[in-house]
Parts: sequence; C-alpha cells; structure tokens
Amino acid sequence: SVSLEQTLGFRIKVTNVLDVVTEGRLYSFNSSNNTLTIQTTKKNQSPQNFKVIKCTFIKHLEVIGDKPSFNSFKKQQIKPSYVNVERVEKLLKESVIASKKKELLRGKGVSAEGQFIFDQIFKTIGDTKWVAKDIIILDDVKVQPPYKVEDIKVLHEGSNQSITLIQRIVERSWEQLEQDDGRKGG
Amino acid sequence: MTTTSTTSVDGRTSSTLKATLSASGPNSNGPTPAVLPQKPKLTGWAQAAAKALPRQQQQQQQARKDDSVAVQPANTKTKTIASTAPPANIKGSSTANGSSTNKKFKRANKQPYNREEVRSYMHKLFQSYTAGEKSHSMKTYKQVLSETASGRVSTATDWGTVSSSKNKNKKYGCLSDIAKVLRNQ
Amino acid sequence: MKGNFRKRDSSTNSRKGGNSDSNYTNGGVPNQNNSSMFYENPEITRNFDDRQDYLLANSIGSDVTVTVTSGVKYTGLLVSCNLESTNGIDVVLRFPRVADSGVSDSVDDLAKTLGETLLIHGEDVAELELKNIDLSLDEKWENSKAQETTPARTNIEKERVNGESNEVTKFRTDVDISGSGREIKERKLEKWTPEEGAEHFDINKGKALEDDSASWDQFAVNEKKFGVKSTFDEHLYTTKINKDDPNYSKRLQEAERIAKEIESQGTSGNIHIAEDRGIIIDDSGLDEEDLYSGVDRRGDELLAALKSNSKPNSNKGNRYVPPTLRQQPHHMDPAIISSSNSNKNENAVSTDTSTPAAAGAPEGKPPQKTSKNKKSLSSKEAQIEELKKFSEKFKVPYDIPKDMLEVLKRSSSTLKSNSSLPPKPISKTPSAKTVSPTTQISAGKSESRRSGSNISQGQSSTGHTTRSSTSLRRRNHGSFFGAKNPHTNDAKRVLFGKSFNMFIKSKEAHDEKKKGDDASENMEPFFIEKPYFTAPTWLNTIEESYKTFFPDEDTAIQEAQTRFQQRQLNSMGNAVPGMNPAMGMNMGGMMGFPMGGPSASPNPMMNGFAAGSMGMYMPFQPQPMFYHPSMPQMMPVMGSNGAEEGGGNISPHVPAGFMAAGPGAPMGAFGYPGGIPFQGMMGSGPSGMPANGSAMHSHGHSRNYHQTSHHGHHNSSTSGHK
Amino acid sequence: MAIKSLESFLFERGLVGSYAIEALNNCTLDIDVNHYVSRLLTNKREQYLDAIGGFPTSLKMYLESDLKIFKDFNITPIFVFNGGLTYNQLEASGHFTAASASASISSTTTSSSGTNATTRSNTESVLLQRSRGWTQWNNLISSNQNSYIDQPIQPQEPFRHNTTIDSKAYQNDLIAYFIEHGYMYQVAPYSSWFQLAYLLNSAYIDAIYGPTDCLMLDCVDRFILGMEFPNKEFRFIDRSRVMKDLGCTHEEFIDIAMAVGNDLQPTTLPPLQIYPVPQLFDIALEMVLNTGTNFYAYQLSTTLQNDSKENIQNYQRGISALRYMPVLKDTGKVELFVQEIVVSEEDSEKNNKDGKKSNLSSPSSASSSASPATTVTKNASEKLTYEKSSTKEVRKPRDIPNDVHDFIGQMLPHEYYFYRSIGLVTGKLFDAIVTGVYPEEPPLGGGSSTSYKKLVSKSVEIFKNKEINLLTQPINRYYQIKQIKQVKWYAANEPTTLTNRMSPSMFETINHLIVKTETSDEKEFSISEFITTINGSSNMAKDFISEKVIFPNSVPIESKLNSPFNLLSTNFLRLLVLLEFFTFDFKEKLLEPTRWGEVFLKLNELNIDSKYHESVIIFLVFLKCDVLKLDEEVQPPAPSALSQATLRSYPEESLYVLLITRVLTLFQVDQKPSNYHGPIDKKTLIFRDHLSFIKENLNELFEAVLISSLTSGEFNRLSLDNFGWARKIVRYLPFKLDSPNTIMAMMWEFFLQKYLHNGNAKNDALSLVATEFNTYKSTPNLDEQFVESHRFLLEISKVMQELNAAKLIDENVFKLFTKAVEFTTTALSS
Repeated sequence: SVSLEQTLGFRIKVTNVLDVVTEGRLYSFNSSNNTLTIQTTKKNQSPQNFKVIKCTFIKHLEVIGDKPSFNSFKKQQIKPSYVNVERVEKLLKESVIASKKKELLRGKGVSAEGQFIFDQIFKTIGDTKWVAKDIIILDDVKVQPPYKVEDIKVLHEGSNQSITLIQRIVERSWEQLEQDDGRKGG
Repeated sequence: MTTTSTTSVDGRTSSTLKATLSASGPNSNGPTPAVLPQKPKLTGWAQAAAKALPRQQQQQQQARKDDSVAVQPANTKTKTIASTAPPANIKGSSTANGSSTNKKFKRANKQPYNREEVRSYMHKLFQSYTAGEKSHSMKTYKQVLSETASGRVSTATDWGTVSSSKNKNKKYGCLSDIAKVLRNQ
Repeated sequence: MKGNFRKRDSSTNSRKGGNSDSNYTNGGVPNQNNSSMFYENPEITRNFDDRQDYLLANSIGSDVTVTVTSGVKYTGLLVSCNLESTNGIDVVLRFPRVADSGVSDSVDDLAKTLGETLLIHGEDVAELELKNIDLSLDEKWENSKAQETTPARTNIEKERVNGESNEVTKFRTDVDISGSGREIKERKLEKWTPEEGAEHFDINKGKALEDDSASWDQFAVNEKKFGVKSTFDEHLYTTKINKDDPNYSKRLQEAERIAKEIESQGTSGNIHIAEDRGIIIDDSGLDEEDLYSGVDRRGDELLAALKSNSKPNSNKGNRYVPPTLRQQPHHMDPAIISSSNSNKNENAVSTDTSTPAAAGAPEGKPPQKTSKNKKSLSSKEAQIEELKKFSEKFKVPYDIPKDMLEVLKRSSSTLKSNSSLPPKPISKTPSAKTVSPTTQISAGKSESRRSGSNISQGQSSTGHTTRSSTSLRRRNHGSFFGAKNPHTNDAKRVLFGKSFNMFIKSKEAHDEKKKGDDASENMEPFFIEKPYFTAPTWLNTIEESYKTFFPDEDTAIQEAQTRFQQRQLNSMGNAVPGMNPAMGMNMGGMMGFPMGGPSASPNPMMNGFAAGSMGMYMPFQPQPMFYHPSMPQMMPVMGSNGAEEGGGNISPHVPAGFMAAGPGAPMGAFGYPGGIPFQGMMGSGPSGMPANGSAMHSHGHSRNYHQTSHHGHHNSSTSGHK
Repeated sequence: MAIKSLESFLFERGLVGSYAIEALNNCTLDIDVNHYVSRLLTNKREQYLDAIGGFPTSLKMYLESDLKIFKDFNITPIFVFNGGLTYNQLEASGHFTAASASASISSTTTSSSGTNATTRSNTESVLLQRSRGWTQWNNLISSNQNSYIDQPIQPQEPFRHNTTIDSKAYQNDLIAYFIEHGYMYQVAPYSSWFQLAYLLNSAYIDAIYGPTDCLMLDCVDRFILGMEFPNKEFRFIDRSRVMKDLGCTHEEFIDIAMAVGNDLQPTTLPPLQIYPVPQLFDIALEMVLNTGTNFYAYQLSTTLQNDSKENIQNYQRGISALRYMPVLKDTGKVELFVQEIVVSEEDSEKNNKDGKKSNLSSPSSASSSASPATTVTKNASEKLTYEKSSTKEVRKPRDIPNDVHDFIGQMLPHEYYFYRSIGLVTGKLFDAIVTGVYPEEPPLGGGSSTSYKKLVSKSVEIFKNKEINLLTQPINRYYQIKQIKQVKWYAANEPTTLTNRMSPSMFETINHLIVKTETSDEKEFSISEFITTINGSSNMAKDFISEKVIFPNSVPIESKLNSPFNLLSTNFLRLLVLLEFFTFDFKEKLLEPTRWGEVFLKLNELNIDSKYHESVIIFLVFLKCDVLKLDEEVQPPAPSALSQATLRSYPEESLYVLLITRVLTLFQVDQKPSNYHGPIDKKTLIFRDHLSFIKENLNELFEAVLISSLTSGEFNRLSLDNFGWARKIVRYLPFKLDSPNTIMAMMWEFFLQKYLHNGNAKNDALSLVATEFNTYKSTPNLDEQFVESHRFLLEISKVMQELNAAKLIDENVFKLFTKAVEFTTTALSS
C-alpha cells in the first residue's frame, strides 16, 4: 500500500451523486472528517478557489493526466504557514459589516423577479430599500408584489416625476426578464 | 573570543554604519542609491576575509556551525539590524519588536503554521455561535428543513453511495483511481 | 553532510515531540487502514488536517457556497466552522441565501424559512465551495504593519549607534549592536538556505524590480541558474573572524587589499558581477512549473554556451583552465596535436596568462617572449584571477528586459557574439593518413556484396512462402565468406593492439605530419590532447533537433498508405499476370469478408487479455472459399462500378492506413487454380470497431456483390446468374 | 536484448541458415558478449545464483568449451562488451530511479501491479522473481520450522526465471579471464553490436556473432546468431534473404522493430503490448502487410492515451540512436557511426529534406531494399527503369542533429572512453557523470537492513564525493557544475546531491604523493608488494612526498611514473590516504599511517597469505565504516538458516556460527563449474551485500584516483599498446572481481550445526555437507576446502588481534571471535 500523502497534487475529476463534476488538484484528504478538498483554480493563480467535498457524496473520482511529480507535503506550493488570528478576526468583522450593508438590499422571501426589479431601481436611485416585501423608493413610492407596473403606488402626493421614472425602469426590467425567460426556453 | 561578522554589520567605522542606516528609508527593504554601492564593498570584504582565513580554521568553524543549532534563524541579507526577539514573539504578538522579527523572517522562511493557536481560535469562534444560537437569530439546517414542504418528506442524508458502490466499507474507496495510477508509476 | 543528517534527525524528533504534546485526538475515528490501497499514520493525518484547517481559517470572512445533501445550494458569509467535527464540517453562514434550489423546491419556498444565521451540520454538508481565498493575507498584513512601525525603530537605532561611536576600531557582534543593556541569549548566525520547493522564488513575484534588487540573493541565483550551490559564496555570509589570532591584523590588511581589488573591477562587461550586484535576470522564460520542480530550462542554453566556449578559438583571450592543470601550456588548436610556440625550456615558465597574441600566433613565427617578463602571480591573486576568468567565460544568453539594456549595454554585445555559435568542422580528424569513414564503409560494402553473390541460397523463396511449422534445417555448402576466404593474420592482431588507442594513434598522426614537414626543427613537441577539450555535446552538421527529422501525423500516415498501395499493386500484378493493375486496386478494395463483432468466434489470439482495451487486431477464420470461373467475367462490371465511384488507382477517400481493411495476403492465394482455402486477415482501428470494408456474400447459385465505398457515399449492387 | 520474438519467428520461417563450423576456418570473429552470455546462460541455468551471489561458474565452463572449439578451427575471437546505455535503455533499466519502481512492484503481487509479461522490463522481472523466490523460501522455512533440526531445506522456487542475465555484472571477471588467457576484448562506448558493425565495415574482422538487432543495420549483410557446437554447426542470418521473405521494406522492418521492442527501444509500444511476447513480431508484421500499419503514425494518432507522449519520445529516441550511435573508431576517438543514405543527385536537396522528415530510414525505398514482389508488371518495370535512367544515385552521410546528447547521452573525453574500452573502469561512475544520477539499486539480499542503508548514505562522504570530484575536475567544466545525485532505491524521491567542486580539488590534495621505485617494467603490482615497498622506507615523508608535482608536460618523461608498478603503487597510496589509512599533510611534510594503516602495514609481518590481502582491506574498511558490529544482528532481523532447535539449545555456539559465516563471506570456495542448487541463507547473503558494497566502492574510488593520475599526465601513456595496458595494468587492478558467493560460509554453518547435534562427530557432519551441496561434482576436494577456509579464519583472527591491540574493535567482539575460531578448530580436528 502507498502512503496517503502521495495522493496530494493529483489532478482529479470528481463526480458527485448529483452528477455535478468538479475538476482540480487534490489539496487535502481528511479522514478525520471524511472530506476531500480540491483546489479548483490553477496553481499560480491568486486568489484561489477550493471545494471541500464529503466523501460519501462522491460517486466517482477519476485521475486526469499523469501522476504529479510533487505529491508530498513538502513539495506542495501551498503549505500551512503562520496564521495571524487577529487578522482573521479583523477581516471577519469587516466582512460582516460589509455583508450587512449588502443584506439590506436583499428582500426576505421575495421572488427572484422582485429582487431583480429592486436591483434595477437601486442602480438608478440610491435611496431604495426593502420594507418587508415592498420596495420603497425615496420614501415616496412603493412597489408591491408581484412588482408589475400596476403595483407601483405613490405614498405622498405630488411626486409624479419620480413615478414616471420608476414606471419606466420597472417596465424595462420586466421586458428584460421576459427576454431572458425566452432565451432560457430556447 | 570569536566575533561574528556578517555582511549586514560593517564594523570598520561607525560613520559607515550611520550612513547605511540613515540611507535606508522608512521601509528598510527598499533600496536607495546610497545602499547599492555599499553592497559590493561588503561582499568583497567578506569575500576577502574568507580568503584570508587559513583553510583548517574554516573547516573547524564549518564543523562547529553544523553542530550548533541556532536559536533562531537569521536572515543576514536584510539591512535592518537584528534585534533579538524573545521567543514569545514568535507567536505573533503585534508589538513593534515582534512584527520586525516577522518581517525579518518573511524572506528567509515563512513562519511555521501555528496549529494550536488556530485551532483554539476556531474552536472559540464556533462555540460563540453555537452557544448563543438565539442571539444571532440562528437557525440550524435541520430546522430550516422541517419548516419547508420537502422537510416533511424525510430526506435521506446518506445517498447510499457507501453501501451501494464498489467502495463499500473502504475508507479510501473513492481514491481507488489514484491508487491505480500510483501503483502503475 | 553530517550536519545535514543531524539536522534532519533533530527535526523529525521535534516533530514527533510536537505530536505527543498536542492533545488533538482524531475525533474518535480510528486511524487504521481498512483497505490495502493506502496507509496513513498520525503524522500524515495531522499534516492533512493542518492543510485543511489552514485553508478554512483563511476562508473565514469570505463568501462560500454550501451544497447540502439534497442538492440545494446556500451561499453566505462563512463566519465559523467546526474543525473538530468527525463527519463533514459543521459550517456557520451569515446572511444565507439560496443560490440553487436543486431538484425539488422553488427558491421562494426555501428562502422564506432562512434566518440571518444558518448552522449546517457536517452530516448535511455535501460540498463546501470556497472562492477567492487569498492565502497571502498574513504576509500582506505583516508588511503593512511593519511599515507603520519601522521609522520609529530606525530612529531609536540611530541614537544608540551615535552613543556608541567611540568603539570605532572594534568589530561589533550582534550582542553589541542589540545593546548590552538587554539580556539576550547569544546566538549564532545561520546562513539562509532556500527551502526545497518554490517558495523563495515565488516571493519575488508581483513586486517591482527595485524591491528585488535589494534582496538579491546569491544562493538563489546560483541555484536557479546552475542547480549548484556555490561553496565559495557560502563563506560570504557565514565567516567568523577570530580577533585573537596573532596574524589577525596582517590578515585584515591582506583582506582589505583584496577587497579593494575586487571592488575596483566594476561591472563593465561582466554580466556575472552585474547580476550579483542586484541587476535582475528576466524571469519570464521560466514558468511556475519550472520554478516549482527546480528544473531549469536554461540548462540547454548553458550547454549551448559551453559548447561554443569549449570550441577552441584562436581569437579568444584567456581560457579558463581547471586549477589542476595550471602551469601548463595550453593550445588553441582544435587538432589532436597540441602545439606550442615556445621551446621546451620556456614551457616551465609560461603560465596561462600568456597573451592572446602569443597563444594564437601562427606556427611559422618565432616565439614571442612575453611570458618570461611576467611575474608569476601570488596564489591568492591567481585564485581571484581564476574566478574572474571563470565568470568572464561563463556566460549564458538570457533575455534582458528593455530597461536593463542601458545598464548592460556592453555586456549585451558580448552576449550577442556568444550566442551565435561558430561554424563547426564536419570532421575533426587532422590526419591525412586515415581514410575518411565514407570510403571505408562503401569499400566494405561493395566487397561484401561481391561475396554475397557467390552464396547458394538454402531455400529459394518466391513471393510469400506459407509458414512452415517445422524449421528447415538445411546445411549450406560452399563458403560462408564467398570467394574471399579469411586467413589468420598476425598483422591484424598487432594492428588491433595499436589501433583504438588515442595516444598511439595521435602520436602516429603527429609523426606523419612531422615527416611531411620540411622544417622539422620548428615542429612542436607532441602532447596528448587534454580531456577538457571535449565538449559535452557531440559534433553536429546541422543546427536542428533530432525531433525535426520525424514527420507529422498526416505525412506519416500518408507515407504508410502509399507504401501499402504500392505493395498491393505489386502483389496483384504478381498474382494475376493478365490483369490490369487498375483492377487490382478495386479487387483489393472488394476482397473483404463479412465480420461480426469481436465475439464472432473464439479467438486464438486473445489469450485472456481484455478485448478492446486497446485497438485489438483481430484475425479470424472465414469459411473456405472457392475460386469460380465466373469471377473474372464479373470483373468489368465491377470495374465500371469502381469508376463510377471515382475509384481509379487511388480512391479519393483514403482512410488512415492502419484503419483500412485490406486483403494483402489473400490476394496472393487468389492466383492459384482450384479451390484453395486461405486465411484472411482483417484490421480494426484503434477504437476496436471493425474497419469499413467491402463484403461478399454467396447464396447457392446466385451471387450478390455488394460494394461499399469506404465512406459510404455510394452503394451499388449487381447480381449475376450462372 | 534483441528484437523481441524475432528469433523464434525466423526459425519458424526457416530463415536461419546453417553452416558447418569449418566455414569459419581462420577467421576473426567478433562476439557481442551481451548476446553471447544470454545464449550461454539460458533460463534454466543458474536459477539460484541470485540467492548466493558471486560469479556464475557455469558460464566459465561453457566459455571454456567454446574457446576450445574456436582454437581447433583457428578462429580468433574478439569479445566486445556493451558500454554505456542510451536514454531509452537507462529508463527501461530503472537507472534514474535506482530501480525503485521495480523494487516496489516486486513487493506487490503481479496481478495488481498492472504490468504483464510483455510490458515488464527486464529489471522488473528480475526483482519480481527474486522476491518471489524469497517469499516462497520464507513460507517453506516457516512450514518446516518444527521438523527442521540439522538437515537444511532446499529451496524450490527459482530466483531467476525468464530473464536475461546482465552480463555487465560479470564484465570484470570475464575481462580478467580474457586477459589471463590472451584473448582480445574491447568495451564499446555504447551499444556493443554497433561496435561490431563498425569493425566489420572497417575490415578489422571477418564475421560477427550478434543479436537480431543487427538486422536493423543495412551495412551488415549477414551475421552469426548462434553456435551449435555439438553438431559443429553455426546458425546465421542473411539480411537480404530475410527481407525478401518478410515482404516488407527495410524501413518497415525498422518500424516493426521499434514497435515490438529492441535493444535501442526496449518497451513494447501500443497496440502490441496486449499480445504475448512470443507472437509479437508475427502480429506486427501481419499488421504492416495487411493493413499498411505504420507504428509511428499509430503512436501519433493516439495522443489521448496516457503514455502516448512517452511512446512517441521512445520511438524517436530509438530511431535516432540507430542513426547516430557512437563507436570507438580505430583512430582512438569515439565518433558517431553515421550510415549513409541514397539520394538521387538532382533531387539531392529536396530529397534530403524529405528524407529528414521521414521516420523511415531511407527516402529511396525502391532502390535500397528488396521490393516485396519477385516480378513486376511490365508497365511498372518500364516506369522504374525510366526513372532510374534519368537520375544518378549519390550516397551521402546523414545530417547530424545538434542534440544527440538528448537520446544518447552527453559526450565524455576520448581518453575516458579509452579507459573504458580496455576495462580499466567499470563505467558506472562515467554513467553517473553523463546522466547526473548514480543509482544505488537494491542488492541481492534486498537491502532492507538499516545498516546497509546507513552504509549507502555514508558512502557519499567516504567515497562518492571524492570520486565525482576526481573525475569531473580534469574534463569540460560543464561537468563541474552539473548536478550529480545519488539516487537510492528505497527513497528515490530524496536524492543526495554529490559535490563536484571542492577547493582545493581532490587531485591537488594528493598529487604530491608519489611512489617511485627503481623497478623493472615487468614488476607486477600486488598489495603485498606495495606493503613491502612502503615498509622498506625509513622515512615515508621523505620518500613518498614529492616537492614538485609531476603531471605538467614540462616534466621530463624520466621524472614521471614510468612503470605500471609505480603507477599503481602511487595511486594505491593515494587511495589509502583518502580512506584515512594514512594521514598526509604536504605543508607539514607529514605522511604516516593511522592506526588502521598500521594494521594494514602489518599484513606481511603477520604472514597473511597475499591472496587474502584484498579481502582483509575490505574487511578493515567495513569495520571502519562502523555501521554494523561483527556480532550485531541486522535490523530488521533476517531469519537465521540455523534451526530453532540449534538456536535454542546452543545459543553460544549459534553466535559463533554467526561470526564465522560472516567472515567467510570473504572466502571463495574453489568450485568446479556447475549450476548451483543447494541450501541458501538470506542472513549470510545480507551480510555479504555489505562487504560487496564496500568492495564495489573501493573499486570505484581506486578507478577515480587512477584516472585522475592518468589524465593529468603523470604516466607515460605512450609506453603501452592495448595489450600492454590490459596485461600490465588492468590485470593487476585490485577490487575488480565479483565478491565471493556464500557457499563456503553455508558449508561451515551446516557442518557446525550437524556437528553440534550429532554428538560432535565430524565425519557425519562432513558427509551431510557433501550430500546437501552436491559436492562430488562441484567441490571434489571438500576436506581441502575446509582446511583452506579454516586457515583463512586463523589469518583473520591474527588481524583481529592487531585490531584489538590498536583498540579499533570492541574487545568483546574480539574475544567472541577468538572463541568462535577455537570452536571451528576443535570441530575440524575432531
């Protein structure tokens, strides 16, 4: 039998039970949690992509190409090195804050179309937010599900300017959605 | 008494040393016009010093060098003057001293992976989430599943891959193709 | 070496120690190997776990996608994961959303139920996709921190140095410098050695050139360029000096003198020194794979450079001479005879510093006495000289970035002249006595040909002989050697003792030349050629690789095809003398046999090998087939069919040679009268599919000839009755 | 290696002619030793050789009888050995990985290793069979554990099967034999059969006896394939007749040869690798004739397959090696043997280009080779004659590409090839310099013991670095920079880089040491004479340290080393300095023996028989390396050949037996040639591996020292012709011959065991040895051999005493050994 270490660096093609195929280099095989980690980007690329796959989820694993010449821990070009825990903590905090901001722009439990309409409006008008499942623009205009042109409501009187703009945006967005749909169908 | 001389230390005149230091900018790694002409000189000097030594002495030193295990590796190439950091700094505290040490190390060797520290941090982090589930409006996937329609239909987590395929009961079953290649090399 | 071994030992020990210290358990999974494929020890497990932990720790705070076992994909911010879980990885996502609803539900349905934070247990995590993970964050972070703190430190250092300026004459140890006030363990300096692998090369990536020049590393350069660690350079960084040595000051003076000498050299015209002083070699020729594996493609260039350098060249000045062979006259003559223009008593004096003029002077001139006037150099100077010479001669053509050209104006011109190799002589043999190999070979050939005609063949073979199972043992009468019988010749033996001996042979050649020379007094003494004259490459006549002598795929296939057709043509003509060769081709195309799949008949050739694993070549046994008189009558019809199909001698659709099915051997048998059973062969392509050939069926009295063109463009059939 | 399966094919087709041996009367016959040895040692012979080590004695027997017949017919044989290997051959033999892949394959079972008999290389098969032999043996031992008391078990599974014996291993022994009996020999720079072809073409010889590979050369019209001495016949092959019968052109034949596997391209390429070996050629020929297959095109068309790149590469290298093979020419230079090609004059330029682009060997196939048909149709023949009349044919040598070193190997100086050609060097070091790899392959005993591995790693410092420096210093400076690594079979991925460069160089440190005595040219070198010379000096430093170096050309011949004795003595002294048997300091004018050297210098005083001197040095160096004490068990322990009963009842005596057998691995029993089949002992074999390793390394270090001396010009190289070099120098080189086999050690082992169990009855014990070892045939004078080997033990015992006095060995070991020898004395004199 061969040392497990030697599996490192192999270019492999993994088909999971859902027949989704992942290709890349074997980065790690962990028997302690029964997973396989694949590096899916090219060696010299940065940043890198990885995929951790649970072994029980693998239907089939196939080697592509030859045995790598560098199949040992020592020769990997990614080797664990010092991790500054503070830095990790800091990064985590920053990204949580950033994500929170983004999160506000996502409707909870809304349809994909609704989100698309929101995004399109947000592109043009920065002051757009979700209130429950309604889109509120400039605290003036409301778009309710299912977010068609008919669903645009004015909250306060006398803001016709913005309403026409929003109508046009919503209209165009739906056209685009239908086009995309048609393309999908074909 | 044995004196250790390196390329980074020029002991002939203090003025030279000063020049070197003042010349090196805020980032001592950056080259400045004043540094470059200095460099061959040092190289040449050390080269000559090496030659001036009798051969046997060199060999002895070589031997001694091999026997000794250095407390810390030092990168003699850097222009910064080595300040010896207490071992605690290896753990990566953010004091000025510590970071300068790290910096010095950056070129020579990446610092070794701090396994225990990473593990304990990750452990704490995970604890903080799992212990305070409610505070983050935390839901587990199981809960999510039970709330959806499909959840009521029991979902098998085991896809039967292990029991059905030829890799049954084999710990490294999915790696069989790799094993084949390795054996045929 | 010893040190290395010891180091390795200690490192393994410490690793073992580290292992026992760590309280990390394997999560209850027994670490034993159930299958015979792989084995894994705690060491390996730990290494793998470290790899994954390292990756996961670096993925905290990035967006990830989790595929759960039902196929639904969730994306979100990875805020935590459990490294201790034993069945998959427990993952905590912040702001989860459904990216792909998989098979079953609609997104809306699933999304409704999600909260702000989602914990997915390892057993449900089928896949965890980590995207855009930057593993160099720590390094970058350290750098940015360091930059903030450096100025302050530098000032402190400056002050301290000023305070200690009275110690001018002393060398300062590390302890002195770091301040005697602090208590610090003394430590020894260690040479920085690159790790195995590519790290130390990768570090320079993505940085500006200026950064590199400061941190230029001699070891890295040498190792990168030649795969050699220079022993000399190691002293540069590791020398310790013993101040108490009585000869210390004397040596110091000596050292400074030498140092000055070296410094005064400058970089002009010497790419080596230029490189060593921080001028960068362009790395673009090396891709990461090369750096990674440590294989330097420039090895070839190096070889080429050496090749050109080792070629004796009278224009060259000081040649590099191995230290072993110093104090000897060296000669630039490519001939095996080394010649010198100095007399014997002068040889002792002449050193390898003799001027190019002296070395390259033509034979007729009186010897120049330059070398006598020169003082012999001290050994140290000689050594430096040696090194200088070595580095001067040792040039490797590199690509130089444009902005470097200014700096290297002079050296680049030297490079140019170096990279073009001098034309090479086809034969090095200087001797007039030896016959050129060409004539020898042809002479040998014609001789053996003549003798060949006298041999009575043991067996006359016409066309194809069928294979006989018993070997024919028939003795030949007459002579094995033909007309010219060998006779023992003692001279031959003597000749054998003297030939194949480079010393004797080159001496003979030398003496021969001497005889021919009238002014024999001026003749140089004979010396045996020094072994370092031989380059590591063989003499070539053209500047091309052997690989260029091979055809590409199409040409190779076409060649084989032509050959095959030619053979068929010949065998047809041979077998049916009255027939038109054009018919032969069509017949060749027609004489196929119906063939089922590989399972058609038990196959004698299979011998238990898996069928179809490669292109199987399948012989098979057809039913005995008989020759009918009616066949020739059918010929014209078939011929016209062939013509309709555009089949002249050569079909326009020529399949790959080895894919074609053709009769070859059966055609030979076709010429015999009466019914002769014969064996047919059928080829199959690499795919294991039977080749597309023509088929022939027979039903009682009626015959159908069914011909298919190779590509199935056109089918036609005719039937005839007896 | 020959073209796979071709020979049997030719016999079946009746294409092998035969002649009576008289036909060769008075001729000079060149013999390819590789081919010849493979004929003599067929599969059934010497099946247990790998379990006991040593030289195959039966080879000598066959050789002698053949030589006698040559003499009867006044045939002058010239034996040509194979030299270096080309890249394809190196790869196939596992050179670059020190056969580690093969070694690991041999440890797994055949079925799972994924190779079949067709694709497996010879090295793989050898190791596979060896491990099979030992596995079977272990099973046999354990199953007989209870019944075995003092009757040794005979092995059943052969240790060699269906593999060709590597004649390289016995090259030195054969050369020694040829020199002794006055036969001519030569070692080719690369392929031996090319050297034969060159010699034939330049009319130095009349006929060649070589492998079927010779058919690939169109300059060889006929060659002898085999000799059948019982019938006084020989078998030969006539090229034109074969080609006519096969019905393919010369180019197609070469294509087939490359695909089935031959000496220059040993692997069988797809699609042929799935067929059994005996049918390969037959099938390949059918494919060419019936479907117009071109195997090169086939390789190109299957680029998707895993190995296709390597296959294309191997094919190209094979063809190229055939076109440009270095041979040693009569000028003493090694040059490429380039065959000519025929081109028509007017198309010379064009055809040359076309020819270049062809993988087939000649562009004008119609004229250069037999056409497949005997008669040609009228039209076709007219066409041909028309073509012929319009053009003239020109023969010109092929163009030589600029990267011959990529498929042959880098070039060494002519002088180095010369030393190889006369057998002065084995060439393993040359190969290391050329390839950048010095392989440490698994020894006969497997080499799993830690002490052996330790020895391998220690050899880098003690031997290898010095050798590499000595050999790379005098030659092109590329080699001084080139990385040369020691690759070990057990850790092929962790090579040790050898140091080429030292300052001062190794040669500079020793070249002031000169032994120059006033002796005649004829004085023979021996270690004993050397000791006498050294001991004859009252002041070593004065007599053997020369103020001036003697290598420069300016030094007159008289002041150089002028006799073979002085040459060898000088270099032997240098060897001993490098081995630290002497300390030497030129500046201090110091030269004196170390404690080891003192023991060595006493060998004459102690009356040690001069024929054992070499063995004693090996023994001393082994002890000095200090990897295994003489009484120490190897780790992991190997099963003892003694029975459990013996080990349990006689623990003390068992230890004696261990010491005795170990020392006796240095003693070669005087055997009559025979195929050995008798008891085997792995434990002893493993110890023999250690000593054999030391010997090989001593040989290589001495070679390196000698070469550095010769190339620098310290010796008058013009004073000898080839026979002189052989008779006066090569013949007396120490450490050249293969180490003794383990037979004598085992004879003593089983003799003493029987003696112990049988109430100390010597005669029963001796007769047991006689029957078990079949000595009535192989060792008629068994008693004499026991007495002789006992004398050897006593002599070693004297050396041990000196070593003990000098505190160079453990006192316990010394006492134990003394007791052990006493034990043998009582047993033998009882």
